[in-house]
Amino acid sequence: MESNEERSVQDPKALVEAALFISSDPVPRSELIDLAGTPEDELDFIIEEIEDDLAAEDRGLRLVENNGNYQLRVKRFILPRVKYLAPHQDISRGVLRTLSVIAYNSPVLQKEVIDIRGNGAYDHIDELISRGFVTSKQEGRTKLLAVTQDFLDYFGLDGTEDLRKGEDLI
Amino acid sequence: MESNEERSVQDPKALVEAALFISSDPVPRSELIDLAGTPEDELDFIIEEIEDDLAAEDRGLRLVENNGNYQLRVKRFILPRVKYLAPHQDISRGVLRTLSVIAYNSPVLQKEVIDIRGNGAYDHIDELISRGFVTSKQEGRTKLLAVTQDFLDYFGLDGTEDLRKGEDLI
Amino acid sequence: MNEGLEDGQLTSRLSDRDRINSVTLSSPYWQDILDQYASYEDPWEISVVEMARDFQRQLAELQDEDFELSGRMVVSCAVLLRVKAQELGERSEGGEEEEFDEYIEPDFLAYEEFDDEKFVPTLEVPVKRINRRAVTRDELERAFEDAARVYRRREKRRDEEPELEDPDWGIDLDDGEDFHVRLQRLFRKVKKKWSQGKKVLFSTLLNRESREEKFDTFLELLHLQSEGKINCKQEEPFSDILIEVGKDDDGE
Repeated sequence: MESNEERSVQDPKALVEAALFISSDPVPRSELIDLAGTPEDELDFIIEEIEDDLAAEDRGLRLVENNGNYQLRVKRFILPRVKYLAPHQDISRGVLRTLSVIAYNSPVLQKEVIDIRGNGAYDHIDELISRGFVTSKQEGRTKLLAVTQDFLDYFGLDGTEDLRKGEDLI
Repeated sequence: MESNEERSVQDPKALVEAALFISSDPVPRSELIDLAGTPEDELDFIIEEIEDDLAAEDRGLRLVENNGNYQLRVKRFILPRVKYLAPHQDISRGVLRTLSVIAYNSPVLQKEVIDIRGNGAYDHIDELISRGFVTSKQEGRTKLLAVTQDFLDYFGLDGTEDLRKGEDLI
Repeated sequence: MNEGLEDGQLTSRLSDRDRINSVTLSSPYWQDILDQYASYEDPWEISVVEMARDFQRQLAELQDEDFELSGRMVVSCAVLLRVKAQELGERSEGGEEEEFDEYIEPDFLAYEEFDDEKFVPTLEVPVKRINRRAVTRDELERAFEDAARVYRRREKRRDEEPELEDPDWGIDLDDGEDFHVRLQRLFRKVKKKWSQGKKVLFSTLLNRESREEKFDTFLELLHLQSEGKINCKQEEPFSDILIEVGKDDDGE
Protein backbone atom coordinates (compact mmCIF):
# COMPACT_ATOMS: atom_id res chain seq x y z
CA MET A 1 0.00 0.00 0.00
CA GLU A 2 2.99 2.28 0.11
CA SER A 3 5.16 3.31 -2.78
CA ASN A 4 8.65 4.78 -2.91
CA GLU A 5 9.38 3.45 0.56
CA GLU A 6 13.03 4.27 0.48
CA ARG A 7 12.80 7.76 -0.88
CA SER A 8 15.31 9.83 0.99
CA VAL A 9 14.25 13.34 0.00
CA GLN A 10 11.08 14.01 1.92
CA ASP A 11 8.42 16.39 0.73
CA PRO A 12 8.02 19.12 3.40
CA LYS A 13 4.24 19.03 3.05
CA ALA A 14 4.25 15.27 3.69
CA LEU A 15 6.42 15.83 6.76
CA VAL A 16 4.08 18.50 8.10
CA GLU A 17 1.07 16.26 7.58
CA ALA A 18 2.82 13.33 9.28
CA ALA A 19 3.85 15.51 12.22
CA LEU A 20 0.31 16.85 12.67
CA PHE A 21 -1.12 13.34 12.40
CA ILE A 22 1.25 11.60 14.77
CA SER A 23 1.08 14.13 17.58
CA SER A 24 -1.85 13.94 19.97
CA ASP A 25 -1.13 17.53 21.03
CA PRO A 26 -0.95 20.73 19.00
CA VAL A 27 2.42 21.13 17.24
CA PRO A 28 4.19 24.50 17.61
CA ARG A 29 4.86 26.42 14.44
CA SER A 30 8.59 26.51 15.20
CA GLU A 31 8.62 22.73 15.37
CA LEU A 32 7.02 22.46 11.94
CA ILE A 33 9.53 24.91 10.48
CA ASP A 34 12.45 22.90 11.87
CA LEU A 35 10.96 19.65 10.73
CA ALA A 36 10.09 20.72 7.22
CA GLY A 37 13.40 22.54 6.92
CA THR A 38 11.71 25.43 5.16
CA PRO A 39 11.67 29.17 5.69
CA GLU A 40 8.68 30.57 7.54
CA ASP A 41 6.81 31.83 4.50
CA GLU A 42 7.08 28.46 2.86
CA LEU A 43 5.54 26.85 5.93
CA ASP A 44 2.66 29.30 5.60
CA PHE A 45 2.26 28.22 2.02
CA ILE A 46 2.23 24.53 3.04
CA ILE A 47 -0.29 25.18 5.80
CA GLU A 48 -2.50 27.02 3.35
CA GLU A 49 -2.27 24.14 0.89
CA ILE A 50 -3.21 21.62 3.57
CA GLU A 51 -6.16 23.79 4.56
CA ASP A 52 -7.29 23.98 0.95
CA ASP A 53 -7.00 20.21 0.59
CA LEU A 54 -9.01 19.65 3.75
CA ALA A 55 -11.73 22.05 2.66
CA ALA A 56 -12.83 19.50 0.02
CA GLU A 57 -16.14 17.79 0.70
CA ASP A 58 -14.61 14.34 0.71
CA ARG A 59 -12.15 15.17 3.50
CA GLY A 60 -13.10 14.59 7.13
CA LEU A 61 -10.47 16.71 8.90
CA ARG A 62 -9.72 20.35 9.48
CA LEU A 63 -6.59 22.21 10.54
CA VAL A 64 -6.87 24.30 13.67
CA GLU A 65 -4.37 26.97 14.71
CA ASN A 66 -4.20 28.25 18.27
CA ASN A 67 -1.47 30.57 19.54
CA GLY A 68 0.88 29.39 16.81
CA ASN A 69 0.19 25.73 17.51
CA TYR A 70 -1.33 23.56 14.83
CA GLN A 71 -3.55 20.54 15.21
CA LEU A 72 -5.58 18.29 12.94
CA ARG A 73 -9.12 17.70 14.10
CA VAL A 74 -12.23 16.03 12.78
CA LYS A 75 -14.57 18.50 11.05
CA ARG A 76 -17.17 19.70 13.48
CA PHE A 77 -20.22 18.44 11.65
CA ILE A 78 -18.69 14.96 11.34
CA LEU A 79 -17.49 14.72 14.93
CA PRO A 80 -20.79 13.58 16.46
CA ARG A 81 -20.80 10.62 14.07
CA VAL A 82 -17.31 9.34 14.91
CA LYS A 83 -16.47 10.56 18.38
CA TYR A 84 -17.54 7.27 19.96
CA LEU A 85 -14.35 5.83 18.46
CA ALA A 86 -12.17 8.21 20.51
CA PRO A 87 -11.16 7.25 24.04
CA HIS A 88 -13.56 8.04 26.85
CA GLN A 89 -13.63 11.67 27.95
CA ASP A 90 -12.94 12.27 31.56
CA ILE A 91 -14.68 15.35 32.96
CA SER A 92 -18.01 14.71 34.69
CA ARG A 93 -20.95 16.86 33.73
CA GLY A 94 -21.30 18.56 37.10
CA VAL A 95 -17.61 19.48 37.15
CA LEU A 96 -17.87 20.67 33.57
CA ARG A 97 -20.72 23.02 34.42
CA THR A 98 -18.82 24.49 37.34
CA LEU A 99 -15.83 24.91 35.03
CA SER A 100 -18.09 26.64 32.50
CA VAL A 101 -19.27 29.13 35.10
CA ILE A 102 -15.68 29.88 36.11
CA ALA A 103 -14.47 30.12 32.53
CA TYR A 104 -17.21 32.45 31.32
CA ASN A 105 -16.69 34.79 34.26
CA SER A 106 -12.96 34.32 34.83
CA PRO A 107 -11.63 35.77 37.09
CA VAL A 108 -14.56 35.21 39.42
CA LEU A 109 -15.06 35.06 43.19
CA GLN A 110 -15.50 31.54 44.54
CA LYS A 111 -18.50 32.84 46.47
CA GLU A 112 -20.22 33.76 43.21
CA VAL A 113 -19.52 30.37 41.70
CA ILE A 114 -21.00 28.67 44.77
CA ASP A 115 -24.00 31.02 44.56
CA ILE A 116 -24.67 29.84 41.04
CA ARG A 117 -23.65 26.17 41.33
CA GLY A 118 -24.44 25.36 44.96
CA ASN A 119 -22.33 23.83 47.70
CA GLY A 120 -21.45 20.77 45.63
CA ALA A 121 -19.22 23.06 43.59
CA TYR A 122 -16.62 23.23 46.39
CA ASP A 123 -15.58 19.68 45.43
CA HIS A 124 -15.68 20.53 41.74
CA ILE A 125 -13.39 23.51 42.33
CA ASP A 126 -10.94 21.29 44.23
CA GLU A 127 -10.92 18.83 41.37
CA LEU A 128 -10.47 21.58 38.79
CA ILE A 129 -7.55 23.05 40.74
CA SER A 130 -5.88 19.66 41.06
CA ARG A 131 -6.31 19.08 37.32
CA GLY A 132 -4.65 22.41 36.66
CA PHE A 133 -7.66 23.97 34.90
CA VAL A 134 -8.31 26.57 37.60
CA THR A 135 -6.20 28.63 39.98
CA SER A 136 -7.37 30.00 43.29
CA LYS A 137 -6.13 33.12 45.09
CA GLN A 138 -7.26 34.40 48.51
CA GLU A 139 -9.33 37.55 48.07
CA GLY A 140 -10.61 38.92 51.36
CA ARG A 141 -12.85 36.29 52.91
CA THR A 142 -13.37 34.33 49.75
CA LYS A 143 -11.18 33.24 46.84
CA LEU A 144 -10.68 34.50 43.35
CA LEU A 145 -10.84 31.76 40.74
CA ALA A 146 -9.43 31.97 37.24
CA VAL A 147 -8.89 29.49 34.41
CA THR A 148 -5.31 28.60 33.49
CA GLN A 149 -3.34 28.33 30.26
CA ASP A 150 -3.72 24.53 30.61
CA PHE A 151 -7.46 25.02 30.49
CA LEU A 152 -7.17 27.13 27.34
CA ASP A 153 -4.88 24.57 25.73
CA TYR A 154 -7.12 21.65 26.63
CA PHE A 155 -10.23 23.31 25.25
CA GLY A 156 -8.37 24.77 22.29
CA LEU A 157 -9.05 28.41 23.14
CA ASP A 158 -6.93 31.51 22.61
CA GLY A 159 -8.35 33.19 25.68
CA THR A 160 -11.53 33.49 27.68
CA GLU A 161 -12.64 36.33 25.39
CA ASP A 162 -13.46 33.56 22.93
CA LEU A 163 -16.10 32.37 25.35
CA ARG A 164 -17.68 35.75 25.90
CA LYS A 165 -17.98 36.25 22.18
CA GLY A 166 -20.06 33.12 22.21
CA GLU A 167 -17.78 31.44 19.73
CA ASP A 168 -17.75 27.72 19.19
CA LEU A 169 -15.73 26.00 21.79
CA ILE A 170 -14.23 23.23 19.74
CA MET B 1 -10.54 27.34 8.33
CA GLU B 2 -13.55 25.18 7.60
CA SER B 3 -16.20 25.71 5.01
CA ASN B 4 -19.71 24.37 4.69
CA GLU B 5 -19.75 23.60 8.41
CA GLU B 6 -23.43 23.01 8.56
CA ARG B 7 -23.70 20.61 5.68
CA SER B 8 -26.04 17.84 6.72
CA VAL B 9 -25.30 15.26 4.05
CA GLN B 10 -21.92 13.81 4.91
CA ASP B 11 -19.57 12.47 2.29
CA PRO B 12 -18.87 8.80 3.12
CA LYS B 13 -15.19 9.22 2.25
CA ALA B 14 -14.93 12.13 4.69
CA LEU B 15 -16.59 9.99 7.36
CA VAL B 16 -14.16 7.13 6.77
CA GLU B 17 -11.17 9.47 6.98
CA ALA B 18 -12.50 11.03 10.20
CA ALA B 19 -13.14 7.61 11.77
CA LEU B 20 -9.65 6.37 10.89
CA PHE B 21 -8.13 9.56 12.23
CA ILE B 22 -9.90 9.70 15.56
CA SER B 23 -9.71 6.04 16.57
CA SER B 24 -6.67 4.91 18.57
CA ASP B 25 -7.24 1.33 17.44
CA PRO B 26 -7.60 -0.13 13.97
CA VAL B 27 -11.21 0.26 12.78
CA PRO B 28 -13.03 -2.91 11.67
CA ARG B 29 -14.31 -2.97 8.11
CA SER B 30 -17.88 -3.59 9.35
CA GLU B 31 -17.69 -0.43 11.47
CA LEU B 32 -16.67 1.63 8.44
CA ILE B 33 -19.51 0.18 6.37
CA ASP B 34 -22.04 1.05 9.08
CA LEU B 35 -20.60 4.49 9.54
CA ALA B 36 -20.37 5.41 5.86
CA GLY B 37 -23.77 3.85 5.25
CA THR B 38 -22.52 2.38 2.00
CA PRO B 39 -22.61 -1.12 0.53
CA GLU B 40 -19.44 -3.15 0.86
CA ASP B 41 -18.18 -2.60 -2.68
CA GLU B 42 -18.54 1.13 -2.27
CA LEU B 43 -16.41 1.01 0.86
CA ASP B 44 -13.77 -0.82 -1.18
CA PHE B 45 -13.92 1.99 -3.70
CA ILE B 46 -13.55 4.61 -0.97
CA ILE B 47 -10.62 2.75 0.60
CA GLU B 48 -8.95 2.52 -2.79
CA GLU B 49 -9.46 6.23 -3.37
CA ILE B 50 -7.95 7.08 0.01
CA GLU B 51 -4.97 4.85 -0.78
CA ASP B 52 -4.50 6.56 -4.11
CA ASP B 53 -4.68 9.99 -2.48
CA LEU B 54 -2.13 8.98 0.14
CA ALA B 55 0.26 7.58 -2.47
CA ALA B 56 1.03 11.15 -3.59
CA GLU B 57 4.49 12.41 -2.71
CA ASP B 58 3.16 15.33 -0.73
CA ARG B 59 1.14 13.10 1.62
CA GLY B 60 2.71 11.80 4.84
CA LEU B 61 0.33 8.97 5.69
CA ARG B 62 -0.51 5.49 4.50
CA LEU B 63 -3.51 3.25 4.99
CA VAL B 64 -2.81 -0.11 6.61
CA GLU B 65 -5.17 -3.09 6.50
CA ASN B 66 -4.80 -6.01 8.85
CA ASN B 67 -7.36 -8.80 9.05
CA GLY B 68 -10.14 -6.50 7.91
CA ASN B 69 -9.12 -3.71 10.28
CA TYR B 70 -8.00 -0.38 8.90
CA GLN B 71 -5.61 2.15 10.34
CA LEU B 72 -3.91 5.34 9.22
CA ARG B 73 -0.19 5.40 9.86
CA VAL B 74 2.69 7.71 9.08
CA LYS B 75 4.63 6.53 6.01
CA ARG B 76 7.50 4.35 7.13
CA PHE B 77 10.28 6.46 5.67
CA ILE B 78 8.90 9.57 7.39
CA LEU B 79 8.26 7.96 10.78
CA PRO B 80 11.84 8.29 12.12
CA ARG B 81 11.65 12.05 11.50
CA VAL B 82 8.43 12.66 13.40
CA LYS B 83 8.18 9.83 15.92
CA TYR B 84 9.53 12.00 18.74
CA LEU B 85 6.20 13.84 18.67
CA ALA B 86 4.27 10.70 19.70
CA PRO B 87 5.05 9.47 23.20
CA HIS B 88 2.94 6.32 22.95
CA GLN B 89 4.00 3.27 20.96
CA ASP B 90 1.50 0.59 20.09
CA ILE B 91 3.76 -2.18 21.42
CA SER B 92 4.84 -1.91 25.06
CA ARG B 93 8.53 -2.08 25.94
CA GLY B 94 8.53 -5.53 27.55
CA VAL B 95 6.48 -7.07 24.74
CA LEU B 96 8.72 -5.44 22.14
CA ARG B 97 11.83 -6.97 23.73
CA THR B 98 10.24 -10.41 23.70
CA LEU B 99 9.16 -9.87 20.10
CA SER B 100 12.69 -8.88 19.16
CA VAL B 101 14.11 -12.06 20.70
CA ILE B 102 11.62 -14.14 18.71
CA ALA B 103 12.20 -12.18 15.50
CA TYR B 104 15.98 -12.29 15.63
CA ASN B 105 15.95 -16.04 16.17
CA SER B 106 12.76 -17.03 14.33
CA PRO B 107 11.83 -19.88 14.39
CA VAL B 108 12.75 -20.37 18.03
CA LEU B 109 11.67 -22.66 20.88
CA GLN B 110 9.39 -20.98 23.41
CA LYS B 111 11.59 -22.46 26.15
CA GLU B 112 14.57 -20.54 24.80
CA VAL B 113 12.62 -17.28 24.66
CA ILE B 114 11.53 -17.78 28.28
CA ASP B 115 15.14 -18.55 29.28
CA ILE B 116 16.22 -15.22 27.89
CA ARG B 117 13.22 -13.10 28.81
CA GLY B 118 11.97 -14.68 32.05
CA ASN B 119 8.53 -15.99 32.99
CA GLY B 120 6.80 -12.70 32.22
CA ALA B 121 7.36 -13.49 28.56
CA TYR B 122 4.59 -16.12 28.62
CA ASP B 123 2.10 -13.24 28.69
CA HIS B 124 4.05 -11.33 26.07
CA ILE B 125 3.93 -14.35 23.76
CA ASP B 126 0.15 -14.64 24.26
CA GLU B 127 -0.23 -10.97 23.35
CA LEU B 128 2.01 -11.29 20.30
CA ILE B 129 0.05 -14.31 19.08
CA SER B 130 -3.26 -12.51 19.51
CA ARG B 131 -1.91 -9.49 17.61
CA GLY B 132 -0.93 -11.79 14.78
CA PHE B 133 2.81 -11.06 15.01
CA VAL B 134 3.82 -14.55 16.15
CA THR B 135 2.63 -18.12 15.50
CA SER B 136 3.10 -21.02 17.87
CA LYS B 137 3.38 -24.71 16.99
CA GLN B 138 3.71 -27.64 19.45
CA GLU B 139 7.23 -29.06 19.29
CA GLY B 140 7.74 -31.91 21.76
CA ARG B 141 7.21 -30.58 25.27
CA THR B 142 7.58 -26.93 24.29
CA LYS B 143 6.46 -24.76 21.40
CA LEU B 144 8.11 -23.42 18.30
CA LEU B 145 7.56 -19.72 17.78
CA ALA B 146 7.93 -17.85 14.52
CA VAL B 147 7.12 -14.36 13.28
CA THR B 148 4.33 -13.93 10.72
CA GLN B 149 3.80 -12.05 7.47
CA ASP B 150 1.89 -9.43 9.51
CA PHE B 151 5.04 -8.87 11.55
CA LEU B 152 7.07 -8.43 8.35
CA ASP B 153 4.47 -6.02 6.95
CA TYR B 154 4.44 -3.98 10.15
CA PHE B 155 8.21 -3.44 10.06
CA GLY B 156 8.41 -3.28 6.29
CA LEU B 157 10.64 -6.33 5.99
CA ASP B 158 10.86 -8.82 3.11
CA GLY B 159 11.85 -11.64 5.43
CA THR B 160 13.61 -12.38 8.68
CA GLU B 161 16.88 -12.72 6.74
CA ASP B 162 16.84 -8.92 6.76
CA LEU B 163 17.27 -9.02 10.51
CA ARG B 164 20.61 -9.49 12.15
CA LYS B 165 20.69 -12.91 13.74
CA GLY B 166 20.85 -13.03 17.50
CA GLU B 167 22.07 -16.60 17.76
CA ASP B 168 24.78 -15.61 20.21
CA LEU B 169 22.14 -15.52 22.93
CA ILE B 170 20.91 -19.04 22.37
CA MET C 1 -37.87 17.21 42.54
CA ASN C 2 -37.33 15.10 45.60
CA GLU C 3 -39.31 17.27 47.93
CA GLY C 4 -42.34 15.32 46.79
CA LEU C 5 -44.38 18.35 45.90
CA GLU C 6 -47.55 17.55 44.02
CA ASP C 7 -48.95 19.89 41.46
CA GLY C 8 -51.82 20.82 43.81
CA GLN C 9 -49.39 21.64 46.59
CA LEU C 10 -47.44 23.86 44.27
CA THR C 11 -50.58 25.71 43.34
CA SER C 12 -51.68 26.05 46.93
CA ARG C 13 -48.42 27.76 47.82
CA LEU C 14 -49.32 30.58 45.50
CA SER C 15 -51.43 33.46 46.50
CA ASP C 16 -54.25 34.82 44.42
CA ARG C 17 -52.86 38.32 44.66
CA ASP C 18 -50.00 37.40 42.42
CA ARG C 19 -51.89 35.65 39.70
CA ILE C 20 -51.39 37.12 36.30
CA ASN C 21 -54.53 39.03 35.63
CA SER C 22 -56.56 38.77 32.53
CA VAL C 23 -55.81 42.35 31.57
CA THR C 24 -52.14 41.47 31.18
CA LEU C 25 -52.94 38.31 29.32
CA SER C 26 -55.08 40.06 26.80
CA SER C 27 -52.63 42.90 26.38
CA PRO C 28 -51.07 43.11 22.95
CA TYR C 29 -47.77 44.08 24.61
CA TRP C 30 -46.61 40.64 25.59
CA GLN C 31 -43.07 41.60 26.29
CA ASP C 32 -44.44 43.30 29.38
CA ILE C 33 -45.37 39.94 30.84
CA LEU C 34 -41.78 38.87 31.21
CA ASP C 35 -40.89 42.17 32.82
CA GLN C 36 -43.63 41.48 35.29
CA TYR C 37 -42.18 38.08 36.08
CA ALA C 38 -38.83 39.65 36.70
CA SER C 39 -40.38 41.82 39.38
CA TYR C 40 -41.33 38.78 41.49
CA GLU C 41 -38.55 38.00 43.91
CA ASP C 42 -39.79 34.49 44.45
CA PRO C 43 -40.85 32.70 41.28
CA TRP C 44 -42.93 30.34 43.44
CA GLU C 45 -45.37 33.17 43.76
CA ILE C 46 -46.42 32.78 40.16
CA SER C 47 -48.63 29.84 39.20
CA VAL C 48 -48.06 28.48 35.74
CA VAL C 49 -51.19 26.38 36.12
CA GLU C 50 -53.36 29.33 37.02
CA MET C 51 -51.76 31.44 34.36
CA ALA C 52 -52.40 28.81 31.71
CA ARG C 53 -56.02 28.44 32.85
CA ASP C 54 -56.52 32.18 32.69
CA PHE C 55 -55.08 32.15 29.27
CA GLN C 56 -57.37 29.32 28.19
CA ARG C 57 -60.32 31.33 29.40
CA GLN C 58 -59.06 34.36 27.53
CA LEU C 59 -58.56 32.30 24.44
CA ALA C 60 -62.11 30.98 24.63
CA GLU C 61 -63.36 34.53 24.87
CA LEU C 62 -61.14 35.74 22.10
CA GLN C 63 -62.55 32.97 19.90
CA ASP C 64 -61.00 33.40 16.50
CA GLU C 65 -59.36 36.74 17.01
CA ASP C 66 -55.61 36.83 17.68
CA PHE C 67 -53.87 33.48 17.77
CA GLU C 68 -50.41 34.94 17.60
CA LEU C 69 -50.67 35.23 21.36
CA SER C 70 -50.67 31.49 21.94
CA GLY C 71 -47.05 30.92 20.89
CA ARG C 72 -45.87 33.67 23.16
CA MET C 73 -47.91 32.20 25.95
CA VAL C 74 -46.09 28.89 25.58
CA VAL C 75 -42.73 30.67 25.55
CA SER C 76 -43.65 32.66 28.65
CA CYS C 77 -44.86 29.60 30.54
CA ALA C 78 -41.71 27.73 29.64
CA VAL C 79 -39.42 30.55 30.79
CA LEU C 80 -41.27 30.65 34.05
CA LEU C 81 -41.13 26.89 34.44
CA ARG C 82 -37.39 26.96 33.93
CA VAL C 83 -36.90 29.65 36.55
CA LYS C 84 -38.99 27.63 38.99
CA ALA C 85 -37.30 24.39 38.22
CA GLN C 86 -33.89 25.99 38.70
CA GLU C 87 -34.97 27.26 42.08
CA LEU C 88 -36.41 23.90 43.06
CA GLY C 89 -33.17 22.21 42.01
CA GLU C 90 -31.15 24.53 44.18
CA ARG C 91 -33.47 24.05 47.17
CA SER C 92 -33.41 20.28 46.99
CA GLU C 93 -29.85 19.51 45.96
CA GLY C 94 -27.84 22.56 46.78
CA GLY C 95 -27.97 23.63 43.16
CA GLU C 96 -26.38 20.47 41.79
CA GLU C 97 -27.18 19.25 38.29
CA GLU C 98 -29.93 21.29 36.81
CA GLU C 99 -30.91 18.72 34.21
CA PHE C 100 -33.64 20.69 32.53
CA ASP C 101 -31.61 23.18 30.58
CA GLU C 102 -30.55 20.27 28.38
CA TYR C 103 -34.04 20.27 26.93
CA ILE C 104 -34.43 23.94 26.24
CA GLU C 105 -33.61 25.21 22.80
CA PRO C 106 -30.64 27.61 22.72
CA ASP C 107 -32.76 30.11 20.78
CA PHE C 108 -35.30 30.02 23.51
CA LEU C 109 -32.73 30.92 26.13
CA ALA C 110 -31.66 33.83 23.97
CA TYR C 111 -35.17 35.22 24.05
CA GLU C 112 -34.57 38.89 24.48
CA GLU C 113 -36.75 39.26 27.51
CA PHE C 114 -35.12 36.42 29.39
CA ASP C 115 -32.54 38.14 31.49
CA ASP C 116 -30.59 35.59 33.50
CA GLU C 117 -27.09 36.87 34.03
CA LYS C 118 -26.10 33.76 35.85
CA PHE C 119 -26.68 31.51 32.92
CA VAL C 120 -23.62 30.34 30.98
CA PRO C 121 -23.60 27.70 28.28
CA THR C 122 -21.84 24.49 29.26
CA LEU C 123 -18.39 24.07 27.75
CA GLU C 124 -17.99 21.19 25.38
CA VAL C 125 -15.17 18.82 26.23
CA PRO C 126 -12.94 18.50 23.19
CA VAL C 127 -12.65 14.99 21.80
CA LYS C 128 -9.06 14.06 22.52
CA ARG C 129 -7.33 11.73 20.18
CA ILE C 130 -4.65 9.48 21.56
CA ASN C 131 -2.38 8.33 18.82
CA ARG C 132 -0.27 5.27 19.44
CA ARG C 133 2.34 5.19 16.77
CA ALA C 134 3.99 2.22 15.13
CA VAL C 135 7.36 0.99 16.34
CA THR C 136 10.21 1.41 13.87
CA ARG C 137 12.70 -1.22 12.78
CA ASP C 138 15.45 0.66 14.62
CA GLU C 139 13.44 0.42 17.79
CA LEU C 140 12.97 -3.31 17.29
CA GLU C 141 16.73 -3.64 16.95
CA ARG C 142 17.33 -1.55 20.06
CA ALA C 143 14.78 -3.62 21.95
CA PHE C 144 16.76 -6.72 21.03
CA GLU C 145 19.99 -5.13 22.23
CA ASP C 146 18.28 -4.22 25.51
CA ALA C 147 16.88 -7.73 25.94
CA ALA C 148 20.35 -9.18 25.26
CA ARG C 149 21.97 -6.78 27.71
CA VAL C 150 19.51 -7.66 30.47
CA TYR C 151 19.95 -11.37 29.78
CA ARG C 152 23.75 -11.25 29.76
CA ARG C 153 23.83 -9.25 32.96
CA ARG C 154 21.62 -11.78 34.65
CA GLU C 155 23.71 -14.67 33.37
CA LYS C 156 26.86 -12.96 34.61
CA ARG C 157 25.35 -12.44 38.04
CA ARG C 158 24.25 -16.02 38.14
CA ASP C 159 27.83 -17.18 37.38
CA GLU C 160 29.46 -14.81 39.84
CA GLU C 161 27.02 -15.24 42.69
CA PRO C 162 25.78 -18.78 42.73
CA GLU C 163 24.64 -18.39 46.35
CA LEU C 164 21.96 -15.93 45.27
CA GLU C 165 23.06 -12.97 47.29
CA ASP C 166 21.59 -10.93 44.50
CA PRO C 167 18.52 -9.21 45.91
CA ASP C 168 17.14 -9.06 42.40
CA TRP C 169 16.18 -12.76 42.49
CA GLY C 170 15.43 -12.86 38.83
CA ILE C 171 12.78 -10.19 38.80
CA ASP C 172 13.64 -8.41 35.63
CA LEU C 173 13.09 -4.85 36.75
CA ASP C 174 14.82 -3.46 33.68
CA ASP C 175 12.05 -4.99 31.73
CA GLY C 176 9.39 -2.81 33.28
CA GLU C 177 7.63 -6.07 34.22
CA ASP C 178 4.96 -5.52 36.82
CA PHE C 179 5.50 -7.85 39.74
CA HIS C 180 1.85 -7.49 40.73
CA VAL C 181 0.75 -8.72 37.33
CA ARG C 182 2.85 -11.84 37.90
CA LEU C 183 1.38 -12.28 41.37
CA GLN C 184 -2.12 -12.08 39.97
CA ARG C 185 -1.30 -14.56 37.24
CA LEU C 186 0.11 -17.07 39.71
CA PHE C 187 -2.80 -16.59 42.08
CA ARG C 188 -5.27 -17.23 39.25
CA LYS C 189 -3.40 -20.42 38.43
CA VAL C 190 -3.47 -21.57 42.06
CA LYS C 191 -7.16 -20.75 42.43
CA LYS C 192 -8.01 -22.60 39.22
CA LYS C 193 -6.33 -25.80 40.39
CA TRP C 194 -7.79 -25.35 43.85
CA SER C 195 -11.33 -24.88 42.52
CA GLN C 196 -10.97 -28.06 40.50
CA GLY C 197 -10.35 -29.89 43.77
CA LYS C 198 -6.75 -30.62 42.84
CA LYS C 199 -3.94 -30.75 45.35
CA VAL C 200 -1.90 -27.65 44.53
CA LEU C 201 1.80 -28.48 44.74
CA PHE C 202 4.65 -26.07 44.10
CA SER C 203 6.03 -28.38 41.44
CA THR C 204 2.75 -28.29 39.49
CA LEU C 205 2.95 -24.49 39.19
CA LEU C 206 6.15 -24.62 37.19
CA ASN C 207 6.15 -24.52 33.42
CA ARG C 208 9.70 -25.78 33.26
CA GLU C 209 12.22 -26.81 35.82
CA SER C 210 14.71 -23.95 35.62
CA ARG C 211 16.26 -22.61 38.76
CA GLU C 212 15.23 -19.09 37.82
CA GLU C 213 11.59 -19.99 37.44
CA LYS C 214 11.63 -21.81 40.78
CA PHE C 215 12.99 -18.70 42.51
CA ASP C 216 10.50 -16.43 40.77
CA THR C 217 7.55 -18.64 41.64
CA PHE C 218 8.69 -19.18 45.21
CA LEU C 219 9.07 -15.44 45.72
CA GLU C 220 5.62 -14.84 44.30
CA LEU C 221 4.15 -17.49 46.63
CA LEU C 222 5.76 -15.82 49.64
CA HIS C 223 4.16 -12.53 48.65
CA LEU C 224 0.76 -14.16 48.19
CA GLN C 225 1.11 -15.81 51.60
CA SER C 226 2.06 -12.53 53.26
CA GLU C 227 -1.07 -10.98 51.71
CA GLY C 228 -3.11 -13.78 53.29
CA LYS C 229 -4.27 -15.08 49.93
CA ILE C 230 -2.68 -18.51 50.30
CA ASN C 231 -1.13 -20.79 52.93
CA CYS C 232 2.01 -22.76 52.15
CA LYS C 233 2.84 -26.01 53.95
CA GLN C 234 5.91 -28.18 53.73
CA GLU C 235 5.61 -31.55 55.47
CA GLU C 236 9.35 -32.08 55.72
CA PRO C 237 12.47 -30.18 54.58
CA PHE C 238 13.05 -30.26 50.81
CA SER C 239 9.69 -31.89 50.14
CA ASP C 240 7.20 -30.35 47.72
CA ILE C 241 5.27 -27.33 49.03
CA LEU C 242 1.50 -27.72 49.40
CA ILE C 243 -0.51 -24.57 48.67
CA GLU C 244 -3.97 -23.86 50.01
CA VAL C 245 -6.14 -20.91 49.05
CA GLY C 246 -6.75 -18.61 52.01
CA LYS C 247 -10.19 -18.57 53.63
CA ASP C 248 -11.01 -15.13 52.22
CA ASP C 249 -10.70 -16.40 48.70
CA ASP C 250 -12.11 -19.83 49.27
CA GLY C 251 -14.79 -20.89 46.87
CA GLU C 252 -14.39 -17.94 44.50
